[in-house]
Amino acid sequence: MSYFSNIYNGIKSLLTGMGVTGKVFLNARKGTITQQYPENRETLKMFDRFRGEVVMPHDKENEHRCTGCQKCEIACPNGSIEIVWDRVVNPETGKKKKEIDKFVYHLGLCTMCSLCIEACPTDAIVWAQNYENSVYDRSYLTKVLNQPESKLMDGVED
Amino acid sequence: MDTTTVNSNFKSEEYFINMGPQHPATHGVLRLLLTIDGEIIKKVEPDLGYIHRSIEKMCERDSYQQIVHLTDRMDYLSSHINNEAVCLTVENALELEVPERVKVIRTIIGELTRIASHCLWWGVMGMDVGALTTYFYGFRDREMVNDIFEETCGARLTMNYNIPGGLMYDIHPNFIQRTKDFVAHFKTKIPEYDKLLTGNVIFQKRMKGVGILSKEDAISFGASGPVGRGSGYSCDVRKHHPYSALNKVTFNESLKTAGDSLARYEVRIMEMWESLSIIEQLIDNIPEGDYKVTTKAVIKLPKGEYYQKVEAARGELGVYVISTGTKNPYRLKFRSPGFSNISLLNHIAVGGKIGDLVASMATLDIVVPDIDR
Amino acid sequence: MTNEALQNLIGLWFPNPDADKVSNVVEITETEEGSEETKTQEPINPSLLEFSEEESQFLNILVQPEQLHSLMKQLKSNSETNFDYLYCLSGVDWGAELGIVYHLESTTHRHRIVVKVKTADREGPNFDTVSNIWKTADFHEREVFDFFGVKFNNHPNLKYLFLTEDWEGYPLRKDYVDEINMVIK
Amino acid sequence: MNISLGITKTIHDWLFSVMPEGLASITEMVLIAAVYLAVFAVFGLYLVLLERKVAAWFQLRMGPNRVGFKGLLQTLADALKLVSKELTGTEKADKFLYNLAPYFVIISALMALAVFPFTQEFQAFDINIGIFFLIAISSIGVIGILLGGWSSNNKFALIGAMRSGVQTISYELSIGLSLLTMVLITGSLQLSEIVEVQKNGWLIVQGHIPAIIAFMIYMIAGTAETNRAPFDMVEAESELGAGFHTEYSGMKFAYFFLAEFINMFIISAIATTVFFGAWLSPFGITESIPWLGVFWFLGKVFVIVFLMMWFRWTFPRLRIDQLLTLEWKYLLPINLVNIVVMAFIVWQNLIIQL
Repeated sequence: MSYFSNIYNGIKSLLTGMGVTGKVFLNARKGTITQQYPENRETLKMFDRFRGEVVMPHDKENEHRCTGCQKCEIACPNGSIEIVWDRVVNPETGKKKKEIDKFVYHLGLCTMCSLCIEACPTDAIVWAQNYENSVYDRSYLTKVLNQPESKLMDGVED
Repeated sequence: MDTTTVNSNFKSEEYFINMGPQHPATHGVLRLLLTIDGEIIKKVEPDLGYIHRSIEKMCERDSYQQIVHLTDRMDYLSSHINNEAVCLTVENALELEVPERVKVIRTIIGELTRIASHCLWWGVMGMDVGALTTYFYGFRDREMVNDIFEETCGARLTMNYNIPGGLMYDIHPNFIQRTKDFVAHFKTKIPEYDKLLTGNVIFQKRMKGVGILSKEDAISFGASGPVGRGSGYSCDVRKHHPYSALNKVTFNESLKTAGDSLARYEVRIMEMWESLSIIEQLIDNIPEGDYKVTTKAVIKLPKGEYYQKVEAARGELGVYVISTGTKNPYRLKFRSPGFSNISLLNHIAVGGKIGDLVASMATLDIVVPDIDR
Repeated sequence: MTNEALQNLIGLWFPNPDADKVSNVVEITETEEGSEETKTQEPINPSLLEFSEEESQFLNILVQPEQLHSLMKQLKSNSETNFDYLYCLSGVDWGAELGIVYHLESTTHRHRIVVKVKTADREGPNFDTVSNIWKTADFHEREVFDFFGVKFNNHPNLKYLFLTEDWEGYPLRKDYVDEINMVIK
Repeated sequence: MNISLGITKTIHDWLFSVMPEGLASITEMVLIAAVYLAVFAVFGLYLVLLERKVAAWFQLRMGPNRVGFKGLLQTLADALKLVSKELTGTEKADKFLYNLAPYFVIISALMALAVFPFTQEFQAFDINIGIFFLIAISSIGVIGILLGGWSSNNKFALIGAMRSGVQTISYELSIGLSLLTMVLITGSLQLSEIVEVQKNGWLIVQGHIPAIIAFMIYMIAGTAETNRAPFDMVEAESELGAGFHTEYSGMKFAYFFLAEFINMFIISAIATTVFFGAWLSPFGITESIPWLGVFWFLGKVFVIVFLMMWFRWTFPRLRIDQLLTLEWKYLLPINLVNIVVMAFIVWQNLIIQL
């Protein structure tokens, strides 16, 4: 007898399974979970905290907030950040002050761990929410974050 | 030439076959050296190390904050729990008391991670036994968890949300609502999983009585997580050595005594329910407070040895730190669940068919970077 | 069982044959000159095992390589200790010495213990395998063999698990250098 | 409204008027074969597209939608790619058999198409042992699979081929017996006559309970015969990688792939002819408008094809021993009993005639 109940239960379980997929099939039009990626670039918005790449925001006067303290460089586990700095004599006060020459960021080495941004005392670097980081050559992944001719914002001290 | 790996004392009817390192069922770059007689498995020998990065050696040169992000890359499906393990080790060593808020959030995200990991496992499990559709259903629900992570932690997989002393940021304002939505959504989906796969007669036949692991063997092989609990071995670290906010919640340890593939499968399904219940107990009661305690910029652990274990999605993850009082650990060992679990593959697969090997391997829930740290 | 109880129990398994002799010698010196009483303050270890709880959460046992296997066997089989779960087996390079650290737990009594074994022989270190006591040690010992070059006597299948056959050196030892693959900060 | 059939008639008359009779009939055969080949190659490609779309809809996806309008040209593009691809193979393969195998598979699949009655007149080859011919032809395909798996000098392929041999030989029994059950009603193996009998109602209605059981067995065995999930032991992606065609690439792989889909069509078409009255529609519409019969026939075929796809995208795969258990312990005994029941029904004339 269990021979036939096996068959009955077996077929029943198979039909239950088909019911689940069948329901999805009928709702296929609105149930789609995939995204049409390159077409939906306009509507595809990352969350504010999304870790795309490290950038250094500049204001209108081409000023950034990086003092060149190198805390991010030390915090980085992979050596993705290199800061080339110089001591420059401030003409007004006459004091020597550390100033960045180049803030080099190797996106190719970065693991998006956010330790540099946590370490930054002046919030000079932040996460950008871009997600299309592929380039044709590895050398493009090495970026200089401070814009040419940019200056340290007034009043920013670490 | 890899001549030594081929066993020379073959019987005439046996043959050798290389499963992997590129094979759909090995979930990554795992290589299995199989000795087969027709369809019957005679011997399975895992060959590991294809993606070994020597994280333990890297940890010896990194500071404790930096170590955390390396653990994301071990068992990437339970990255938050791995992070938590390191952070707990450091906090215990420093005798640092983290705020209640941090503990609760850590536990919620940890359980969400477990659900996400089990969702993926469920999808892949179905795929390994031939039901390709499960993969997408598992991913649909996992995607919701990943969105929660992305909103709060900034990344979907390698989150690095924990830091020694607390969390990197506070939770996102939407976090609670989204988590509640997910819990409500997922409660309707687990029964669907059961209908589609668990109850299916073919699936039951494939899993029942396959890959049997007795309780004694489970303990002896150091099996942990659902693999151990499927054999009736009570090994839930959350029960026996509760950490974070886990001592404030009530949950049942999912146990099955059969020890076969179906038992391991069912334990994971039960764990998803338990995780949901843990989240439900905590999500409305996140205490107010700081999201971290400030530690020194350079963390130096006092001289000594520290061991911390947590229940990752795959089982018991242990962090063993030997400190000499400097800012780097002298030696750091990760006891990863996958490594112990893979060692019992030969034990449970021998005597079965090739299909059984694939099915039992899927129930071990192998993540290769976890084995190949 | 508490750590103290464990120490008293396990310590009795391997009595130090020199323990009586040494204490006698000390007694003689004590009677001859009072100024050397400070020496007698040092407790003489009645066991071949060294116990310590310093700098660790657990009771640490330092065992000589010769006694390792019999100690481990007894730790598992004795019904009072019953350490049936080897949850972590780590190789450690202590600089001068190489060693293995075994973390053990009992699934019945839920007590934990750490067993350590060391050798100063860095060229050909070898210990007895425990893979016939805990099956999980099979793979863990192969891992240690890979990365520390420690040989395990009587191991059923001791060959490289992670590394390729022709790998030179033992990567997790402190004196390992690989200028190409290792990034040193 | 005899447009399509009118053309064939005209060509037939013209051929016989310009050539001697023997040459003309050979030319006509070649022409018909070429037309069938072209039509069903494209048809097979669209079946692949349908499969992919249906799979996508089962899996919360969209499926191919980039090439052409709504992705309609996707599989044509794939075919072009496969044609232009380099043919690679293993070093120590048995070259002759290795190259022969795909043709075995595709030719046996295409040959079976000849006997289907798409309408009353649109049937290339109305042989009087139609069903027998179909069963015979469809079992030749497995030889191609065995050859391919064995000759490509790959252990995964060999396991796949051996599984295929075991599977096809077992399930042929069920296919044959379940069709035989229906032949008891018709009393003829000729497909046109089987259709003729069904003017009194589909055979699945005429034969009621045993016919429904026979249909269920036929569907299970038919799915197994085409090596589709849940019986895709031969390919068993997660176990054997790609199974018997692991070492094939380019067009040779495409033959295997196409053959699988044409086989699926064949299995569904047999089911349509034997169980669901082929091109026969209610109220005799397709008798008065014959070209509509083709679409009516294809419509029925697609319903069954869809059913097979539904199976594939829902069920897990069986294990090889369970596959044989299912056949020898369940399907075969049921089938044998079923055939006796059917004989009894025919004898007692308990058939439902509409």
